[in-house]
Amino acid sequence: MTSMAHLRIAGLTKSFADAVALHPTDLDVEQGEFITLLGPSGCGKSTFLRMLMGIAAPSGGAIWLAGARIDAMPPEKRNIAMVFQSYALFPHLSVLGNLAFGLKMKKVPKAEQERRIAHAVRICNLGPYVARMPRQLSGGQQQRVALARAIVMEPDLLLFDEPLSNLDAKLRETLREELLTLHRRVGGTSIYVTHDQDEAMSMSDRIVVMNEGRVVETGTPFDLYRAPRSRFTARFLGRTTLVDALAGKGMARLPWGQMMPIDSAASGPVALSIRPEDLDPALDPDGAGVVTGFQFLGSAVFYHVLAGDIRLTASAPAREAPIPAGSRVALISRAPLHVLDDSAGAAS
Amino acid sequence: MTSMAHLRIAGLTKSFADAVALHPTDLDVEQGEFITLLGPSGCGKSTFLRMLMGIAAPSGGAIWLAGARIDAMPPEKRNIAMVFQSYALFPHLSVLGNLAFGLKMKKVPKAEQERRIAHAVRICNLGPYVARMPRQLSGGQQQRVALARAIVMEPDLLLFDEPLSNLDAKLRETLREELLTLHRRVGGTSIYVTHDQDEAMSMSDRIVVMNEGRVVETGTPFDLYRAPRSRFTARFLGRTTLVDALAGKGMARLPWGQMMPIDSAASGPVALSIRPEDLDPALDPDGAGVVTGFQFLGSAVFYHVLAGDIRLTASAPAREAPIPAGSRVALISRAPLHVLDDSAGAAS
Amino acid sequence: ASASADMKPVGTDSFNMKHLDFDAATLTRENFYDVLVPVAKQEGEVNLYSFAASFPVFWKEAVIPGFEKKYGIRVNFYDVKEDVAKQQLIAVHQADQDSPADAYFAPGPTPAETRNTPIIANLPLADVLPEAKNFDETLLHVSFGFDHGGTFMPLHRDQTGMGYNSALMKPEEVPADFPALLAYAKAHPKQVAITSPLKGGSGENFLYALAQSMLTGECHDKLASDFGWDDAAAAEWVKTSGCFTPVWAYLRELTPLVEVTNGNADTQNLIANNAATIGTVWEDYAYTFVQDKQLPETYRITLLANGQDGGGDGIFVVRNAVHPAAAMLLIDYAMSYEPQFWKMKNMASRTARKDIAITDAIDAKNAQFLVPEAIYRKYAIGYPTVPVMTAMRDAYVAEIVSKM
Amino acid sequence: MSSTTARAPRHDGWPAMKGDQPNGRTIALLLLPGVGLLALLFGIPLVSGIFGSFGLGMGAGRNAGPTLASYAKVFGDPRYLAGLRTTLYYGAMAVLVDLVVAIPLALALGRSFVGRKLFNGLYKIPLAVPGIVVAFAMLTLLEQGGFLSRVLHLVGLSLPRLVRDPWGIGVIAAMAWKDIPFMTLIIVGSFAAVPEELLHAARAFGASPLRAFLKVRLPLAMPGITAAILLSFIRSTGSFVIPDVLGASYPLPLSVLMYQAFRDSNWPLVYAIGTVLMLASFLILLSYYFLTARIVAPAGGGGR
Amino acid sequence: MARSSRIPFSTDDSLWLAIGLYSALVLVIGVPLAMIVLWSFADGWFPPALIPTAFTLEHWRQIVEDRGLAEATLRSILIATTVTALSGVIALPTAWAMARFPFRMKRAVEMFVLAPLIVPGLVVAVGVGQLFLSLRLAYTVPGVILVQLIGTLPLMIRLLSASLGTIPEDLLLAARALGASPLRAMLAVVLPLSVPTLVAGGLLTFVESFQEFDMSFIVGAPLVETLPVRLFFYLDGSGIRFTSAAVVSLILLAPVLIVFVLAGRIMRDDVMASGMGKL
Ligand SMILES: Nc1ncnc2c1ncn2[C@@H]1O[C@H](COP(=O)(O)OP(=O)(O)OP(=O)(O)O)[C@@H](O)[C@H]1O
Ligand SMILES: Nc1ncnc2c1ncn2[C@@H]1O[C@H](COP(=O)(O)OP(=O)(O)OP(=O)(O)O)[C@@H](O)[C@H]1O
Ligand SMILES: NCCCCNCCCN
Ligand SMILES: [Mg+2]
Ligand SMILES: [Mg+2]
Repeated sequence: MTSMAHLRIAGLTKSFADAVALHPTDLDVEQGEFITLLGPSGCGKSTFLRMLMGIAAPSGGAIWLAGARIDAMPPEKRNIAMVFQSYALFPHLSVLGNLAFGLKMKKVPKAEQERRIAHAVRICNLGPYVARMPRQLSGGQQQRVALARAIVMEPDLLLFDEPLSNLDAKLRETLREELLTLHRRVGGTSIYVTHDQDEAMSMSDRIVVMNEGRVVETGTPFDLYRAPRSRFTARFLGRTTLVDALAGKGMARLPWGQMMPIDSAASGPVALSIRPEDLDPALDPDGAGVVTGFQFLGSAVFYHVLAGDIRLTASAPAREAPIPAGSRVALISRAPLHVLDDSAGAAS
Repeated sequence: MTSMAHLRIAGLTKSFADAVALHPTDLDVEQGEFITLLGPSGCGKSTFLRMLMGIAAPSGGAIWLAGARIDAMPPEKRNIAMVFQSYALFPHLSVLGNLAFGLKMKKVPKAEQERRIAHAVRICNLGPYVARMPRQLSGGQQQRVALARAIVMEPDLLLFDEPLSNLDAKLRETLREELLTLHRRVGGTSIYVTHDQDEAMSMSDRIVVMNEGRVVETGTPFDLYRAPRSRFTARFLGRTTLVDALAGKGMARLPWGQMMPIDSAASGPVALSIRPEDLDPALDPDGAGVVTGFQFLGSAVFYHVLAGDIRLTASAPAREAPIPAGSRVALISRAPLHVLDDSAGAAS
Repeated sequence: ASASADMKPVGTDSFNMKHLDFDAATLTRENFYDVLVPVAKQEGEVNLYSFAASFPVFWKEAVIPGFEKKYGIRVNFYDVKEDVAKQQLIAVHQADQDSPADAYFAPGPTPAETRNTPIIANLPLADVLPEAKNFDETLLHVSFGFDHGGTFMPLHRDQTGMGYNSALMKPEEVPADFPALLAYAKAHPKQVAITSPLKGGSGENFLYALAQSMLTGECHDKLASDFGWDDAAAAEWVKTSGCFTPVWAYLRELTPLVEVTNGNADTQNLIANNAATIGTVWEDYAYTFVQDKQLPETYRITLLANGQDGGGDGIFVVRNAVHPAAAMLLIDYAMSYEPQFWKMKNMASRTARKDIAITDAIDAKNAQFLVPEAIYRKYAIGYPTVPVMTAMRDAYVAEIVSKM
Repeated sequence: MSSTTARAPRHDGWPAMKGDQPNGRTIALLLLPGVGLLALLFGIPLVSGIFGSFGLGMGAGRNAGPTLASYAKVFGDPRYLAGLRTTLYYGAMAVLVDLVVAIPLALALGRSFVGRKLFNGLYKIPLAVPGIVVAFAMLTLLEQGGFLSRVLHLVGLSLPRLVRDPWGIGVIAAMAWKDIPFMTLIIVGSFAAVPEELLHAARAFGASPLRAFLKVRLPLAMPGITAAILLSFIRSTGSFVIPDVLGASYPLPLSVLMYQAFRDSNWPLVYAIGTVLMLASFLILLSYYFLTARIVAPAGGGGR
Repeated sequence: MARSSRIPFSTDDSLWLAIGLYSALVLVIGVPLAMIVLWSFADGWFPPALIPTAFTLEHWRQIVEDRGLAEATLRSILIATTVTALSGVIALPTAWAMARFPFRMKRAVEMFVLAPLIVPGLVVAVGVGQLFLSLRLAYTVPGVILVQLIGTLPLMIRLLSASLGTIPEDLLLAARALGASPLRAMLAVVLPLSVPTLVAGGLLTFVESFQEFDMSFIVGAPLVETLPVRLFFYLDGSGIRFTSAAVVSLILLAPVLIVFVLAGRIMRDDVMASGMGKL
């Protein structure tokens, strides 16, 4: 008998009266993994999490966690904790009350409760706030309380439902790193839901890309970004220009006539995903493209370039002054372009 | 008599009973400019906008718009329109009702109303939605209605108070570009408030960086990013590592011993702002730094590097697999490092 | 008072009327219609208040149509709650304003109750209304032991008694007097319904009748005939004289055995539901219930020996009435033969007219629901005075109710 | 809550150009129609009533005061003391019954069931039924020999005394009948204001459905529920006609005693009883403020 | 942006719950009301009969033929409508100030506004009667309207100030920014947004006004006679006759029930709950 994954999901599905929120889905997660579910709003991410948590009933399928089948258990029997998008801190309880809530419910002995809370307070830096009420905390602090409340449960599985999406840009970035550090320190298994690609890429061991109730693709951030199989993944994860090209012998002819190396031996019509950093725009009066505009992002400049009738984006480091709009540029290939799995077709 | 700026603000200030929200501030804005006010929460950005709009009374100073002094006028007399963070669409009026509201208030003739609304509906792509109620629109559509409602007023000045901060990441990016395109098409003068550095950098002609009720620095995005004068600007706009160094002859000795070129002829102790893209980490068993972690962002990888006792960030393009944590790297200077104006001191 | 004597205000030197549009001083029974009819027609209308639950039908069927036809004067009829109306009129007069009502059919104790805050016009109606000459002279001047000087006309005579369901009680079981009632209650706990003396007239009167039968000698004389009481003195006497000891002793024994109800209707409903076999009732009110099929045909009424109280309610011109002439005409009309006969026939409302006997109006079948004439003649008695009655109710609370 | 640190406090109301807070005169002018009218129509009579309870200003010839006689009666006479007790008893019991019915009903209304919309309208009917009609309906229903006892008689059962009974069962039932929809309405609203996510969180952290209700939903809905309790209590204590028709003839609640004093034109006593009733309500109101000051409003933090 | 994500534990329409609730409704509300209807037609209903042994229209005839009834009904509707409209108009500015401005003694003002809910009507009624006599408002329709406002304003102010407090500041600023003067912003934005509250408060006010007896009688009767003043007499506790009382109850209830049925569709529970849910 082969050993089973820490979390195994088989054929999990959820239909509502009027729609299918999640088509049958399989997923294995190993102990200690940090998995992200990434997809646009309404694609079924929360539904997925809620079924894991037990606060929504699956329409079909099975879930095993740490060797036991859990899909028919009520939430309070599962050893899973969750950090909610709105934090869902109990407003009538102090930070300490919030942290102790779950332990009391599970009748953890007093001494053990204290030990675990002290531990969580320490790693989440909540020392000064334990006596405060949630409304007396900033968003970031609330977020840490929500996390600590989950950690004290020492759950087999930790779920996050867009825990950062209510925060502002600068804070979001800071907490992202903090969260990851905590995950490493605690060493648990986590499933994290987001629709923010940066968040997904910078945090996850693996990303599960979802769309319209289906898993589109699963892989490490690097693989999904550099070598997505589907158009959807290519487009949802970072910027890309999708073009049709004619391939052969490791090269492809692009619509504006240039030949460039590709990462596949395919021949015939193919769909390419061109990342901005794949092409280097260089001032050249005979170049194939014209700069129509640019977007300065500090570390890099994104140029909108019209090549033939294709509008594409190419980036350059922003160490010197940007190339002005209207300039003609040559597009120099920096790396082999990626060929998508989907058979070619209008890459709209 | 010299010609006056389209919008001139002189000594504008606002105090509340318990605090000064805006210290005396001067600002000139030219016709057609897109200016961003950027700063952390509570720095006085909204207060500034509200005084321009006339919905908060200045404690001092003067405002001229299109040649007329307006600071004592009630809001309904000023020819200024505003897009609110919450959109502030009237929930009881249809899209059309919202668009017509201001025109009716200003008693614009019927035919003219229709012309302007048709124009705004066209450029904001609202055709299919004119009959809907605001609650039947998605966030992005609501945002466009709020904008159209401002555009129909044909204002001398268009104000935006964090109009994108309520939206999710992917949509925020799309709308950012849409908004800018619209600004260009309409050709008006705009002041845009945000605390999102990417937004400020990618949209503005000029950025006004604010902190604690004061303007810290004003300049183009490129200048402010590459050559900030103050630590605050350097840190708030993009990532940076601030270090103390000893300068002389266009070079500086960094804390971990390396010499690197700088962009100033200063000599003696200086404070440097090192952008991640200024340093190229290259695998090198004898290198000065050790990679402690990295963050994959698709187009680039940010490496956390420990050099001496300085933790800094250096970025590399993400075309090949990232350098694993623990590797020793050499830090290669890609461009002269920037010397801050502030006299040196602990660059915490 | 002679029929031709000039009319004088009762009690004071002047009439307490702001709108006397005729010379009241020269009014007599003889010139009554000649003087008042033209003035009343001028006034054009009259506002009538009426308090009693069973009376709207009387006004609407027996008085108003005939009156309006006869004089062409419109009657605006208003049902009122007695306590609210009384307070309204007191307030009006304290503010020295015109009265909203011209004539008011009010509870019998009203003249006594309002003697300090007069709301009754001091017109000696007894002396000038032509119809008054057919009425019992005492009842024209005294209501509930209070001599109001002929300002309050006895429109309706009533009688309390013990109503019972003859289907549930053999004739010999029907208690004949207070001791028998107590014995019956002991044998049939909770089958006797006594209206709370605090909630309705039939219960109050049960209390008074009990006192009138139990008090003897000097005590009884003081209860029945000494009309010089003021409130405080009456209270003092009831509380401290010791005269009432047997009354309280009786009630202390009886009360736990009976159902004390919240009103006359409440008592009657218990009888109708077979939840009580016998209870305190108003003769006329129970009669109305029988006609309305809310009491069974087997319902009967009797009086306890040694007497049960009866009295009446009256009508008066309201002080500062705006239509005094019309009001006087209306009162006169309501006292005339036809309406009084109709009232007796349909409502078992007895009359103070000397020319109508109960047997004239009511047939044998309906007479079953009235107090048999022989018993009535023997046991119907009048009330103690108003101050003593009030004092007895308070004492009842102190002695009985709060000790249960 | 949408952002990290506390956002700038907003201006309230109109941003006037002459400074950001509207001045006192503007506020006074806005308050005037409502508060002014109440001051005139309600304040003056109220004050004269309170004076009246000391026998002051009772009109010519009736000015008996200043005297504490009426209060002495209310607090000295066993009848009135018992009245005060009865008032509090009826009020408390009615509220108790209200709660026992309204809380489960509010929970049921939060779920979906066939015909929910219609039910939602129908259960509120008693709100529109005058007290006297309620009393009348209950009397015909609960009285000995009334409808209910006739029905029970068919199956050989007999009804305990429900009207004029020493425990005031009929009175309490009628008061509760009239007040339950009111209570339910408020509790439904208070429950709905508790974010569902908090209940999910409670379940996620190991609470059974019952415990999630007791530990999270109930405490968070408490400010609304206590307000409902308070208002129902006040309505019950003021109710006159229901105890008058359905209650035992002794002891009578203060409301009925006050009406009797009114009947006897004993104005100082009417006003004294009224003042005592008012004070009782007021004390309860104050203790409400005191208690709820400690309970967090659900809208505070943690919500969205 | 807060996206609402609600997944109920059970999404199925529960049939047994519906059966339970509706049975309870029929027993608890239906049966007492049925008593009233039956009594209004009863011609003899003695034990052990479960329904009247005979029926008659006589009780209805007696009361409906009352010549002032139609007039009093119309007058009551007129008065209740006016009271409702005035309550809204008077409460709006006051509620606005209470909801949106800080001012000294706010707590005290709030409590004062609530006080009429606490103070027994009798204590006020006679004082008002005296006052109105001297103001020449006694026995006038305006007098009755004013006295009823005492009872209806507190509720309306409460409800409105709770709901006005939730109108986002930004909406008002937006209206100003789009050229509306403060007054026009009030009319064009605040008023329409208060409609659900005005409807809920208005219905309750209408019901309360339509049924008010004591104060209306003291101030208005007899010249201004409302329907309850005309009919409550039949309901006098000590002299009650079930038959006519039943007819009167139904006449008083009918319009109010109609209003409630209509209201069921437009009245939002949350409005009522928010107004009364926190004092
Ligand atoms: N209770 C429900 N009844 C019907 N449909 C529902 C219900 N809950 C969710 N859905 C639908 O199921 C789909 C998936 O919803 P879900 O909340 O899982 O999306 P999500 O990926 O979490 O989106 P977001 O990023 O906006 O949170 C959506 O189309 C949604 O409308
Ligand atoms: N009505 C007020 N009374 C007192 N202080 C105020 C008031 N309004 C704003 N302030 C204070 O003025 C300062 C500036 O507030 P402002 O709203 O302009 O900040 P902001 O830059 O727009 O912040 P954010 O990014 O959070 O919107 C803050 O410290 C705030 O607390
Ligand atoms: N308290 C008033 C006593 C007079 C009662 N009269 C009753 C008449 C019933 N028809
Ligand atoms: Mg979701
Ligand atoms: Mg702001």
